[in-house]
Amino acid sequence: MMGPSAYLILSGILFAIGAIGVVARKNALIILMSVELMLNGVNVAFVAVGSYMGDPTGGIFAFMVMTVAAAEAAVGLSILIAIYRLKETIDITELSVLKW
Amino acid sequence: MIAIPFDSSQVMQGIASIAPEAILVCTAITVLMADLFLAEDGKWLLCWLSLAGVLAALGEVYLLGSSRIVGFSGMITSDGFGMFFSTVVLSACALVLLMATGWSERAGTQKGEFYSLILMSTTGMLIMAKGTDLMTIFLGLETLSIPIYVLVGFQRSRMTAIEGALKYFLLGAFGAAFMLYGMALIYAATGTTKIPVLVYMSVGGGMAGSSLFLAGMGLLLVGFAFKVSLFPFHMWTPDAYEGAPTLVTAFMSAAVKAAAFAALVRVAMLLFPGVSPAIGPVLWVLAVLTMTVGNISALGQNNVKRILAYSSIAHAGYIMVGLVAGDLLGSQAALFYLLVYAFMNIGAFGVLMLISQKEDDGYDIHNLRGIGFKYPVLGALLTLFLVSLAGIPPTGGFIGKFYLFSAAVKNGYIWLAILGVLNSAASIYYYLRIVVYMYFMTPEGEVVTPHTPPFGYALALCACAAVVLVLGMIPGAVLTMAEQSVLSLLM
Amino acid sequence: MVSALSNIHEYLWLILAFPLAGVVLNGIIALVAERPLLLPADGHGHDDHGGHGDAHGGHHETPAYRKLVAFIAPGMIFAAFVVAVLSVLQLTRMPAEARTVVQTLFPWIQAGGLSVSVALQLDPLSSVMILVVTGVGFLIHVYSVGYMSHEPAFARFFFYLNLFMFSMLTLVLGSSYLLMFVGWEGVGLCSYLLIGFWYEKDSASTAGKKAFVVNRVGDFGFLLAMFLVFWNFGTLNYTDVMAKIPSLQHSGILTTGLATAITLLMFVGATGKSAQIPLYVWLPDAMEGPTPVSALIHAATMVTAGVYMVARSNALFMLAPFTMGTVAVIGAATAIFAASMGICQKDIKRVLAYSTVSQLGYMFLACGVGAFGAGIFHLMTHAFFKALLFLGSGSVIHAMSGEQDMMKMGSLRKHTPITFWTMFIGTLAIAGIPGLAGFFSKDEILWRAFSSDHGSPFLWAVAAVAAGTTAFYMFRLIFLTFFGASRMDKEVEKHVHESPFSMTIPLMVLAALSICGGWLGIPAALGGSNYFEKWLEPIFEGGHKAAEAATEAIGHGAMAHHDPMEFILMGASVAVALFGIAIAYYLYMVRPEKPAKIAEGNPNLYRLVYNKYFVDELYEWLIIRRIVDWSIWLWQMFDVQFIDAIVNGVAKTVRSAGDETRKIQTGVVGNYAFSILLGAVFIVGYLIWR
Amino acid sequence: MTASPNLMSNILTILIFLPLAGAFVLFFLPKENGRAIKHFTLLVTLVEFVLSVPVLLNFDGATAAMQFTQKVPWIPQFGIGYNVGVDGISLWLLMLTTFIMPIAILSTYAAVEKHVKEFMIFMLLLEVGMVGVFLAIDLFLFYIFWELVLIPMYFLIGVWGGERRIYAAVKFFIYTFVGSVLMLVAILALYFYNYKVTGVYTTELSALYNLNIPVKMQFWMFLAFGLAFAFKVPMFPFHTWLPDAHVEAPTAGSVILAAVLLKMGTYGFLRLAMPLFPVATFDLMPFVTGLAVIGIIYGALVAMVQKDIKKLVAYSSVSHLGFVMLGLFALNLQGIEGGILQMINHGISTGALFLGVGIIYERSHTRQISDFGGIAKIVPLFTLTFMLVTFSSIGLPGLNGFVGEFLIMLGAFKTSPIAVVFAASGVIFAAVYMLWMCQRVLFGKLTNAHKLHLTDMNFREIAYMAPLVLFIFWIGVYPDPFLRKMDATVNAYVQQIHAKHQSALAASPAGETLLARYFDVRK
Repeated sequence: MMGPSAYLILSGILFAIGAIGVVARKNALIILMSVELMLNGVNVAFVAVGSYMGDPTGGIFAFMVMTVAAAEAAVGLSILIAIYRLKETIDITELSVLKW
Repeated sequence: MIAIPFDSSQVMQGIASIAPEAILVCTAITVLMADLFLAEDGKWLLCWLSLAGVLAALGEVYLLGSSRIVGFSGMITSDGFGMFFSTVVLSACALVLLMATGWSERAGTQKGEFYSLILMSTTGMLIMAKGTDLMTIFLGLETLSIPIYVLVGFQRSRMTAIEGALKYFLLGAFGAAFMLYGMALIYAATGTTKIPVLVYMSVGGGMAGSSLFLAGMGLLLVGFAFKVSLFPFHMWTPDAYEGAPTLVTAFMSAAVKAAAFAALVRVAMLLFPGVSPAIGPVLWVLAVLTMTVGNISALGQNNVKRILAYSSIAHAGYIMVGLVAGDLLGSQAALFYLLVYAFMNIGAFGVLMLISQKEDDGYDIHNLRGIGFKYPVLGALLTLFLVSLAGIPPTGGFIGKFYLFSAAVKNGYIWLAILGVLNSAASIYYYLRIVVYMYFMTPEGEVVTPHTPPFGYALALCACAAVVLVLGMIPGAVLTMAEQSVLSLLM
Repeated sequence: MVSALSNIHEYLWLILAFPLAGVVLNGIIALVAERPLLLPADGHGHDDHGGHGDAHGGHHETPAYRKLVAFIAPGMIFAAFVVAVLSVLQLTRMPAEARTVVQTLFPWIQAGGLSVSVALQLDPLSSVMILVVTGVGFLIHVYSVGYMSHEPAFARFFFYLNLFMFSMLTLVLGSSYLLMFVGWEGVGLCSYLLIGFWYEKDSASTAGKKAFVVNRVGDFGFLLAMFLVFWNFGTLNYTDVMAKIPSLQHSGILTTGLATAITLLMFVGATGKSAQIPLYVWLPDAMEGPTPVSALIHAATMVTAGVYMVARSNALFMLAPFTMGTVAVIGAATAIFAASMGICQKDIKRVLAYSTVSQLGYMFLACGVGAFGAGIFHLMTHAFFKALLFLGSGSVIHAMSGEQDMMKMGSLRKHTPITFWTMFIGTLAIAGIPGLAGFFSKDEILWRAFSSDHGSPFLWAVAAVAAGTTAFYMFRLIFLTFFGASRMDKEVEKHVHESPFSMTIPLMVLAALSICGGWLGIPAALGGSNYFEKWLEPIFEGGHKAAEAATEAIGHGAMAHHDPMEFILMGASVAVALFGIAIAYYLYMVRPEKPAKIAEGNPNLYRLVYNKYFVDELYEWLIIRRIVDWSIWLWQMFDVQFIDAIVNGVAKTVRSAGDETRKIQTGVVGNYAFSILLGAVFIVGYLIWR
Repeated sequence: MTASPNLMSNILTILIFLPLAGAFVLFFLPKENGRAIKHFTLLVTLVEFVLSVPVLLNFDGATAAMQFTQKVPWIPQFGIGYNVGVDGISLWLLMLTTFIMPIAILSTYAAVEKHVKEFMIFMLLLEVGMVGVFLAIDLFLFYIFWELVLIPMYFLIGVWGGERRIYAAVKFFIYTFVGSVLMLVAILALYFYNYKVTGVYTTELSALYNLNIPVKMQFWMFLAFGLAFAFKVPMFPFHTWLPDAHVEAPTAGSVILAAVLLKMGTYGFLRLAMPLFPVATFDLMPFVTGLAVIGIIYGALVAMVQKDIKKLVAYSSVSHLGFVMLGLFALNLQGIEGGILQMINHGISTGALFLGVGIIYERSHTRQISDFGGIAKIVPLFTLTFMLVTFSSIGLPGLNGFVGEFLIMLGAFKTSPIAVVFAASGVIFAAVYMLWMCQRVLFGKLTNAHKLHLTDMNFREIAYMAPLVLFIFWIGVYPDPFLRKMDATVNAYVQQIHAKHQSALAASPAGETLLARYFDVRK
């Protein structure tokens, strides 16, 4: 029988796409969304393994992740708004006063 | 579905195991409510209220003591180890709150949400320190992180603050994702997230052949490394520390780091031995690179806050030395060091907050010219904290480093110890540079006039100084405490 | 009191104590009474006393403290002299083989096997030395009272002078090499202080420093010799060292090689102190000091310390034929070399200085050929006549208001008769005219250079030529100074006067000694008993015995003294001396314009000799400049450019590395995330594919 | 001397902490009254000295054992104890420290005007560290005091120093700190080795002395310890911090630095590096001796061409400390006793030299040799004193320097005669550079009188120079009491390291080369 490896590969791909998105994109909002994509990749893995093993932990963990992601998104968006108010941009390359 | 029989004693145990956290959460909510009812000139009460909550939690921690209480089906464990870190975190929190009494007014943080965020974050830290399930650790991590993101950007009219918050937030989420994925892989490899079970499975190298498990451990490590700011996951640290309101910086550098290390030490002590041939070199390299990069980056820095940020990176590297050593002694050393570090770092920030007139430019090192002689007590205190950070006797910082490096030497990591001590010699330069400005340079124009600290603030500074000195001269009791807490971890 | 007199040797320490008391008293007077007077009133003085205190005219009421000094300083030396005479007298009453008295005062340096006490040793050798030192020293002290009477730093001068006496007596009375070294360095110190007495003159302070440093070069050898002695003999005391020689020879520890090493090193010390080639250069410059100092230190006493040391260690020297040869050759070479330099000098004191170097060469020649007794004998007679000559020259300079250039003198005979006659006697003595002190001692040396096992006709010839040269330049000095037409400045001529009694009486006493001093050692060949040689015999027989044990060579017979050759050589040397005098008479009395012509005729040769063969310049260029340049190079290139460059370079590199490292912190979140990603990939990659 | 037994049993602890108490009191005195602060500090240091005298008087010179010991567990978890004691090696260094402190304080009366209170606090803290280093007989305690000295000295140079004080202070600190942290690693290694062998965690020296450490380990540990001490001594080529530190430091700082701080390095060799690692000591002796000799000559040569008096004296210290090292590594009684005595001598003589330089610097505000000339005329008493000290420094017999140098060279001649040949040439150069300096400063024509504002030594200056002069003569003329107090200790010491070396040699294969012994390099 087919194990959860396919799901794991899918989750890996999702995670990688998200990670590359974070690295490559300049728009803070899209970066935030890429992070969400990574979290979704994680969720896929949890759920797949949980269901394969018949263990509820995976599912529970996924819910937790979703909850936390929601909270994170809320905070993140509010930060973005604050930034936009001050600088009228959310391009991260222009948000580099702090460096070195 | 499996029916779980209701067991009241288990519920009671569960409640007991999170009693301090519960106190903190209640306080947080109370503060938030009280804020609504307090007039502008009564807001100072919020701070003391929060402090009361923290002290109560601390009291509760000691009421629970080091006896082992497992709650929530093994998701959380209150034991000696937890007690030690609860002490560190709550002390840090208490110190920060004490300092807030003299700080919030002018920094614009005299608000209920500020305090409740601090309390919430502290709650997360306690959970993280006591979590015995990957899930609890993750929850704790997020509970501590999300309030911190907000706190960093609390002065949202300041560009640097909000920029720091954004960076910290984006990277924090990014780093958390890595940790989570690591947890997922571990779960995939073992089918469990309970640390005791994982220990059982991995002990003696039982899981060392599983790539999935190894990759999971690696990503887990990345997650922690991000939080404790190890190279190359440290890059957010200087920016976030510089941008954040200084009080928050102090809180982050002491408490967040302690909590993250608490979980890391737990994982390292329990799970790394099973994969030690693989993960040992990684830790070694991380430790060396972290302290080196942290130290040399600080050398040419002119912003004192940023200097201390880089210094905090370097200190993470030193603490890693204890984890590389990997034995009881190493972990004890790490624990001891985290305690000392919390006090000396908060102390240093505390003095700087008095001296600096405003955020950002206020922390330029040139502002320190002539402070030492004009304000001898402040100068002496800052010097003491810096000397301790540099690891020179007779301060706690020295004993801590001695302890860490002795663990390395004991386990044969002579070169690591040598690199470590050379690093601390290099670090002398930038710590002393601050002293140079305070004492050796003649001021150009007026010497800045520091703020007069209110009683609570002064008390906090004195407490920091006292602890740093006492740990430097009679560290015995705390050493025993660290020893026992690590032992309780292994039970 | 009776008991005290019955054994004066228990009071040997008084010989040191009296000068020391003088040091303390004069020092206190110098500090308390004199210092305030010397301080310029306005805080920065313009007082330019051109170097010679005696040149100042004007009589003031002598302050009481000066009278006190004038009493204490010579008085203390006289007291020491009396004790010395009494001690020696008692020594003469003792049986010859028991004439070694050691008085231990207190332990000095004791560490492990090393045990050196402050102890005094009176034996025939040191008895000669203390008599010469205290006797001549006393006379010179008396002379100085007059000579320095116009010197503002009167007490300081006698403070130094007494300190010198103390050190010199330590040197000769000390019972161990280490104590000798103490005196050795002590007299070096005093020499430094007294040469540089007029410290405002750059040339004086430079000369003082030069003397000290050159002496230190010699001391270097002395020190090493002591180390060798200690680690092989286990002691530094003379008596123990001498006593151990036979057993160590027997056990094979004391080989010829070791003896050669020890003695050569000692001789290095001696060349420094006694101004032999190659370390003689300091002595001519030392004439910057006041003239009594030149007489006392740089003629009569200190410079002979090297001879004393060699004589003291004769037992070791006799074991090292190579060293003996070296000593003889260096001595002879110095004798002729220095004499030749004396020919052209215009400064009256410099002539005497080179003469001293030359005469010291004779003494070493004597030692080198194994005639230690003759060396010491010459040491003594030389002390008399050379002190006399120096003091006489001082009297001349005093008369000439400080002028030292003989070309500006002449016809002084009429103005300063006592000075003239006494100096004339001294000159006759040094020239080796029969009957005077110098004749006996010098002839003894010449004869032994010829006849001894270690000697050779060549050494004799060199010494004889040197003797002729000596006669020549000494009479040149007399003729230029006291005879002929006056070449004095008019101003100076007006003030020319004979010196006071305090100066002339010592001259007369020394003149008498220069005549009679040699009679102690009239050789058997001339019908004398050579009492002097016999007196010293106990000291030197050990050396001969040791040498015999080492080489089984048959001792040179006492029959040598009846050799008719001795008379022939004696006659030859007298003839050479007379020849030298004759040339001097011809050149400076009969044809006074001739010397200048000769000089013009051989400009290069003249320049070479007049400039002392450019040895100073050579040393300066070859050694001093090199060392200074090297040091600057070391400092600038090694310390600053190399070590500090590394130190600062490391610091700078670390810091700039830090500045570069910080640059990866671009401030852009994407880059930070990339770094995290990269780190994660590396870690995971390593863990999986390790 | 009848001191109460109670006092005597605690005397060392009192000596260590009395200055600390003084500093503590000082912290609460009003800073305005500089005079009172100076008087108070002087009083504290004088009391300290007076208290140290009974230690000297009651010290039993007939035994090699540690005396007046006190032992209190301190960090029992690590086996670290507060162990203090004094023996024939440390006795005189203790006395030197307590003796030189009041003198240094007295020298600041006119020199230190700003931040008097802080200055004095640092001076007293410095004394705590110095006394502690010499009295500690626990490795960890030693290290604590060793490091403790750095901070006050850093401040003394950095705040009250000359123009380039910051550079000098930082250089001083980091230079010496780098050395000492490496020592820390070695201390840890030693500590765990001891645990491995004996099963006991301890840093007590008497226990560690009994270890038979494997030779290869000895080698590396000796290097680590040695480097720390070599930095401090300072030995060539680690000396470059010293001229900078000396030139920039205030007079009192220079005096302490030269008189005591440098001795901590040589003392460290004597107390730790040599007895703990005897085999390495013997094997590396040619190397250390070589460096010592190079230091002697190098220091002298470079001193000769200096233009700044203080720098000259600083380089002369490099040379003199080279002698001390030469003596210690003679590894025989004469050499070591000479080395210890020379530590004291150097403390007295060079301390006095720095005080002398300070005296004219205070008046003229220059230290350039070329600015002076002929000042003997206006400052005769100073000239007398300075010349005396000069001669003591260049080792004139009858003064203190000679006794030490002679014993050192005598001892070293036994073990490394060639080295002594070169070292003895240092004696010549010493005369050159010191006398040349004196000539240019004191003698010759008085050229710059109106610019220099020189006046002769005043009563206070005479008062602090006089004791130094007294000891210059005392040690020179009658060193016996000084040597007798160290005899037993040094004797036992020498025998012990020789015995340990012999037994180690017996254990190693015959004809083993050093490369083979330490690096497994076989032919």
